[in-house]
Amino acid sequence: MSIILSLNNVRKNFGATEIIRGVSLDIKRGEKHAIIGPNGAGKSTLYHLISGRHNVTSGTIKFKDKEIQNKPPFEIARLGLARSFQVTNIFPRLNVFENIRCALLWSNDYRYSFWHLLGKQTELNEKAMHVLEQIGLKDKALYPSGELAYAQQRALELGIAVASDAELIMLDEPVAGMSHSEAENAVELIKRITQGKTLIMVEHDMNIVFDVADRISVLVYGELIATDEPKNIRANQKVQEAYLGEVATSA
Amino acid sequence: MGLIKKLSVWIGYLVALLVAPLFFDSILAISILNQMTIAIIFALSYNMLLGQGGMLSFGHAVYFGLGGFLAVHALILIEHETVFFSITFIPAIGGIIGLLAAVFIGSFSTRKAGTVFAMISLGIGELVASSSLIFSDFFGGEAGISGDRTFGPLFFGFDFAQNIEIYYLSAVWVFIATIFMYLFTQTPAGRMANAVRENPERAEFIGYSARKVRFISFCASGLFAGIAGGLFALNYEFITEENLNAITSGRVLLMAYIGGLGYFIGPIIGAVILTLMNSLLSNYSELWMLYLGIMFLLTVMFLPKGFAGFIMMHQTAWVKGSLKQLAVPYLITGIPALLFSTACVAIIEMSASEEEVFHYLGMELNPHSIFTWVIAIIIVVASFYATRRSLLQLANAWESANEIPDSKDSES
Amino acid sequence: MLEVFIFATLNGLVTGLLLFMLASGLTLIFSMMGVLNFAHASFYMLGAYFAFSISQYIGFWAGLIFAPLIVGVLGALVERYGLRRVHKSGHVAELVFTFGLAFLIEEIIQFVWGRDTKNYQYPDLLDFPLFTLFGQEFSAYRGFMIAISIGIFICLYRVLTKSRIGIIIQAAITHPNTVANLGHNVPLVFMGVFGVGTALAGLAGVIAGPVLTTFPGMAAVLGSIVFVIVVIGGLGSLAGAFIASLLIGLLQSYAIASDVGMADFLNLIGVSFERSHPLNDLWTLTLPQVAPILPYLLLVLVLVFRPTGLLGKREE
Amino acid sequence: MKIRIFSSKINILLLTGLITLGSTSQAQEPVRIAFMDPLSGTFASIGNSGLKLLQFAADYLYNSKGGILGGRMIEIVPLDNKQSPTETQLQFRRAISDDLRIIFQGNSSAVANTLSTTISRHNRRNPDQEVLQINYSAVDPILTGDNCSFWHFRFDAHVIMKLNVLTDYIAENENIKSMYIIGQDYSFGHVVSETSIELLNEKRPDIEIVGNEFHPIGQVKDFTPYVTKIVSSGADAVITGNFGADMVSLARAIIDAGLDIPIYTFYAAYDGITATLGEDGKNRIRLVHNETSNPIPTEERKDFIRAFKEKNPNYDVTQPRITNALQMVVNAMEITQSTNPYDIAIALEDMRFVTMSGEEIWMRGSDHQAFQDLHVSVHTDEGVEFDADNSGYGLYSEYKVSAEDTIDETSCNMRRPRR
Repeated sequence: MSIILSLNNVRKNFGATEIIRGVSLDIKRGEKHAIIGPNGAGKSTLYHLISGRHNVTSGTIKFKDKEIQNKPPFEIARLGLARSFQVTNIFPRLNVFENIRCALLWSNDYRYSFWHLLGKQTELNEKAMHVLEQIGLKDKALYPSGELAYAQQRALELGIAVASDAELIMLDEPVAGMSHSEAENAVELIKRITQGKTLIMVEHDMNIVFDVADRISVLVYGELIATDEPKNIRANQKVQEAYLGEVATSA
Repeated sequence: MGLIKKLSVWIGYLVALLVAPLFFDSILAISILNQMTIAIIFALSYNMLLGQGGMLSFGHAVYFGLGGFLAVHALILIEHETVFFSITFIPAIGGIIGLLAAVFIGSFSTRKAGTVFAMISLGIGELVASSSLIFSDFFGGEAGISGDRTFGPLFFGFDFAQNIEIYYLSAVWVFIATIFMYLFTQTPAGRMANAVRENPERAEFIGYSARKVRFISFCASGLFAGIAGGLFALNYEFITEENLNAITSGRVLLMAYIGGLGYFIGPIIGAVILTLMNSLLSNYSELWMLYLGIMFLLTVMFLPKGFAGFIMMHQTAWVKGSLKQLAVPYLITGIPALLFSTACVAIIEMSASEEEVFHYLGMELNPHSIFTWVIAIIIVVASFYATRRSLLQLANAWESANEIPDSKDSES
Repeated sequence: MLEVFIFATLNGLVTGLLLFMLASGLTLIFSMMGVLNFAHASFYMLGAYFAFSISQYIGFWAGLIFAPLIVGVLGALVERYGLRRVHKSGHVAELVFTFGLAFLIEEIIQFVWGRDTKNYQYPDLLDFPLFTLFGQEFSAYRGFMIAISIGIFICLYRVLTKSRIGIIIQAAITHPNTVANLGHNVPLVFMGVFGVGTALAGLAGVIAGPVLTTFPGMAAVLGSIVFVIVVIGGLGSLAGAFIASLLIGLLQSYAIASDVGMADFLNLIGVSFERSHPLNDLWTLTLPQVAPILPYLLLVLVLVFRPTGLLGKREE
Repeated sequence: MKIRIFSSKINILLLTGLITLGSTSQAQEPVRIAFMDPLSGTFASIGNSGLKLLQFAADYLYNSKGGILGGRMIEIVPLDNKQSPTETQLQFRRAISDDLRIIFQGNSSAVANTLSTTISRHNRRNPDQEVLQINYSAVDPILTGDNCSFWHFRFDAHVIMKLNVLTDYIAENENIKSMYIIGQDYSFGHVVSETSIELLNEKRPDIEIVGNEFHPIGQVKDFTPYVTKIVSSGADAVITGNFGADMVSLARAIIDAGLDIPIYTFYAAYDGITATLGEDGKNRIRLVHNETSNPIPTEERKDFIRAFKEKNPNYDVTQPRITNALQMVVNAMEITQSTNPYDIAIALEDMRFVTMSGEEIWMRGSDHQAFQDLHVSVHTDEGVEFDADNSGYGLYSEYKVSAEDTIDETSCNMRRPRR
């Protein structure tokens, strides 16, 4: 399997504090990769570095063999890297359908067009409806997205991330704050819609992680202490000490 | 919404534009209609920035004014026979200049929205307005520059000497401009402008540069502001510094806001209302600006979505067919409220009046008599009390008229 | 040349400190509540007019004390019954509200006090030259203005750094969303800050009225400049506002004092133009001519190259 | 205030209920004259005082004596142009709509220019609807020079004429060896500066121009920095064309700096300015104007002012030329027995008219510029019978130039309508 995303000794400082301390990681094309770690380990920061929200202090990030560190988010997104957010991040006053359609525009090559009328783009609109169907929001299509229930907003969040048909999808705690049954549905949804794509996921719920992931990386205090298959991670001594010990003390 | 229904709105708009001067046919009315056409394009172009793009500008008059100045210069060139084309295309010249100015200024001002954008627009506005006074060769100083629209080739036999001819020309331009501005909202660039307004960060993660999306809206807005400026030049045949300074910028903000930012039709309503007030109110009272200020504050406080929002509020009841349930409650509140405002106006006018006899609504009041004052104050207090009391029944009526779980519609 | 420099510096100080009195209140309001208070200079104007009326009946000193209080109370009322209501409709609505308020206050002032210039004089007590330098007097009243402004700055600084409420306010300025979590009555704090901010503006009006002329346009002359200062200084930074106030005061003062123009520059590089040149207006431009618009130029440049302002920590 | 907006049928329906018309049923239709000046907004005080004067003059001189043209009353219709050229255009259309054919207008040369251009154009396009502009105050020379119009008459001296008088007066003062010129950065300020330098060079080549400064109009907070420059330049006197708040602030700053030099001005009186300058301005401020305020030469004029003050205690007779203009226009109507603008214009040309003060005004036919005695007056409380702003201070004439000495050449090349 080829490497789709490759981090090489990535570092990030905020002022004097080093948040990410030399992370190197290769993600294989088509795998489902989970990143776990205690609170404050730098998981979200790592996401922000990869997706272009923050600039790296040093190191390189390659996506499909192109260096993408310190590039603006939209350029990275155009290469085929989509992400979701831990805190719901949608277009609240647009309706659900518009949210999804906006997410589809660039990948369907509409760019900054002001000569296409969206109402007439049958194919595009069908695609958007299809995504809505997948995330189960078809009947809410014309609803202002800001007024959806929480779980529905999370589904929409997911929908925006996957709509563009990106090769690499990064999800940041997709089921955080959901009830058990909602989370189960969400996991099914994630599995369904990321079929055949590369997935990176940050998640706290270990059941979900071990259920979904092909490989797992453990991030502790800005360092990757292990990357391996789930069963090896479970057995890994360092992980046990650093990560599960942390959970134990914080509980 | 069916195609027919959509089309019928546009046809209605066109018909309204075309028949208006048949009903309002005095010279003054034509002049007010002309003002409205200019204001409508200008306010709609402003709404592209603020309403649709989330960019608060304090310097939108720059594009209007620059477009207008170049348009007048074009008129002068036509008069001197340096160039030869019909003056019906003058608004296009204004538009091109507005666009060019927007391309230049937008290249650095659209990087951020919010306060930064607002303050840059304020600074640019002041700079351009001040410079226009300093560079008096081009801008004509405080007297401005003037041209004559009757030169150049005739347009199907019209020389546009009369204002009514200019009105029909303006109406055509307004109609076309409105269509294009509406269509813009239906394009990827227009829709992404909404998305960037809502959440610029997320827009970047779905592949769009927020800055570039803003830039495109900004340029489109400059283009249409310039067209409005060009129409102004044709209508008045002159233009001065005041057409690109902060007062004009402020006025367009008021129009768009009072009309309702969230609705495409809002700025049109705002433009019509403000133009009417500006032209008519000033004849009844020297204090009209005071009333305008009060009315404006009340609108901001009680109709945050503007007049368009107020009308749209009744959509549910209208769909439900319960609108007439509201008629009586509205009257019960409306009559004392009207009485209250009339009495307040009377008091304000009386205290400003220096005359012996004071004419008000067909009555002759004596502002020096305590009696008059006591009566007025009693009316104010009583009507205020009545209005307050009636609000509850209005609220109840409103509740019952809108009872059915409202079917949330997308914003237009 | 020396005397021009000294007096330009003094004049710049007077203007700068006066601007700071307005800018300090505006920064507080702006940073905490996110409200670009367009009507801030209108409260300054109200201060001058109230003080004028009070000085007619009681005297200047009573005006100095009571006028800012009245203005502060008015400001608090505006916050309580106007702004707070508009707050839920968002920042643009708030801003448009203050925009309309500025307009309305100007109209009300014309309605109540009339449109002509008011004969608002400073007290006889301060009607003497503080010192005379190179044949030019520096009036005691201007000295008094400097003293009051510096006094206010010191008070404000002490309150903000030493007192409990000051610390809450500081926290609110830099982290506007988190203060509610501290368990404080945020609406009350907002009302208080708005009241104090407008009272400061009122005080500035009281002391500026006699020298800068009390007339209905006095707010418009200052209005947007104060904005410019707050933004140049940087959101959430009182120190930034202080520096920007002095910077703009001095910048304008020096620019007026200078005699430099485009022509000098062109001579320097050996270019000259005919008077009839189409761009004659540009070649004959002088620095004093453009002095009052320099702040706007500065504003645009600062925002383009440093959107957070000089000392700003926050990005909006 | 009758306004026609809607077509006539709706008009009647709507307006009969809404507006109380000032027209108590008159046997004959009144002669309606428009007064177009700022009546609201920043510049409203000057417009309102002009309106009061015009209304009073019409009542006092004509309406109370049975009207004109055999019993027709004069009705003054106020039109608020907010001193904005754009608004002027709108109000002009309102005037046409309302069939007002004579428009009094004075404030701001920019507005006067706009109005003049608009009227010429309108009259050319609508020969049956001609309109006459009575300019009582706008002083830009171009209005009776390069841009002169058959439909425009000016009853005030233009700025070059005024400066001629002012520099004559300055030239007589041997103590003045240096002059500082400061003004608002717009056309009037520039004309004042250029003409002053030219005339002083001619009349007193020994006077050194030590400063020539422009500041943006209405944007200066504090004039002290400018005064610092005046002090360090060592100027013996100052000329300024400033008006309104810019005038007051400048004068106050000069006084505050302890600078005891004369200030020569155009607009430093009335509308609160005299009261604000008060004792500080005494014998320092001088201005050039027509028709002296003190001493008043004739009882007729004294009576007029007293009657005006009685009716309008808070206003002054600030612009006597309004009265002169009205009298001359009425005179022209009486001569021709017509209210047609063209007839009035022809009759006004080369009319000679003696004002209430006993001064003769000549309206030159070739450019429609009026000539009359001009005065330089000082701001003082001595010998002031008629004060300004009820302050005890007022203007006292120190120097007078008779009408024939103010006549200059004109560059006007008038296009006359063909009849």
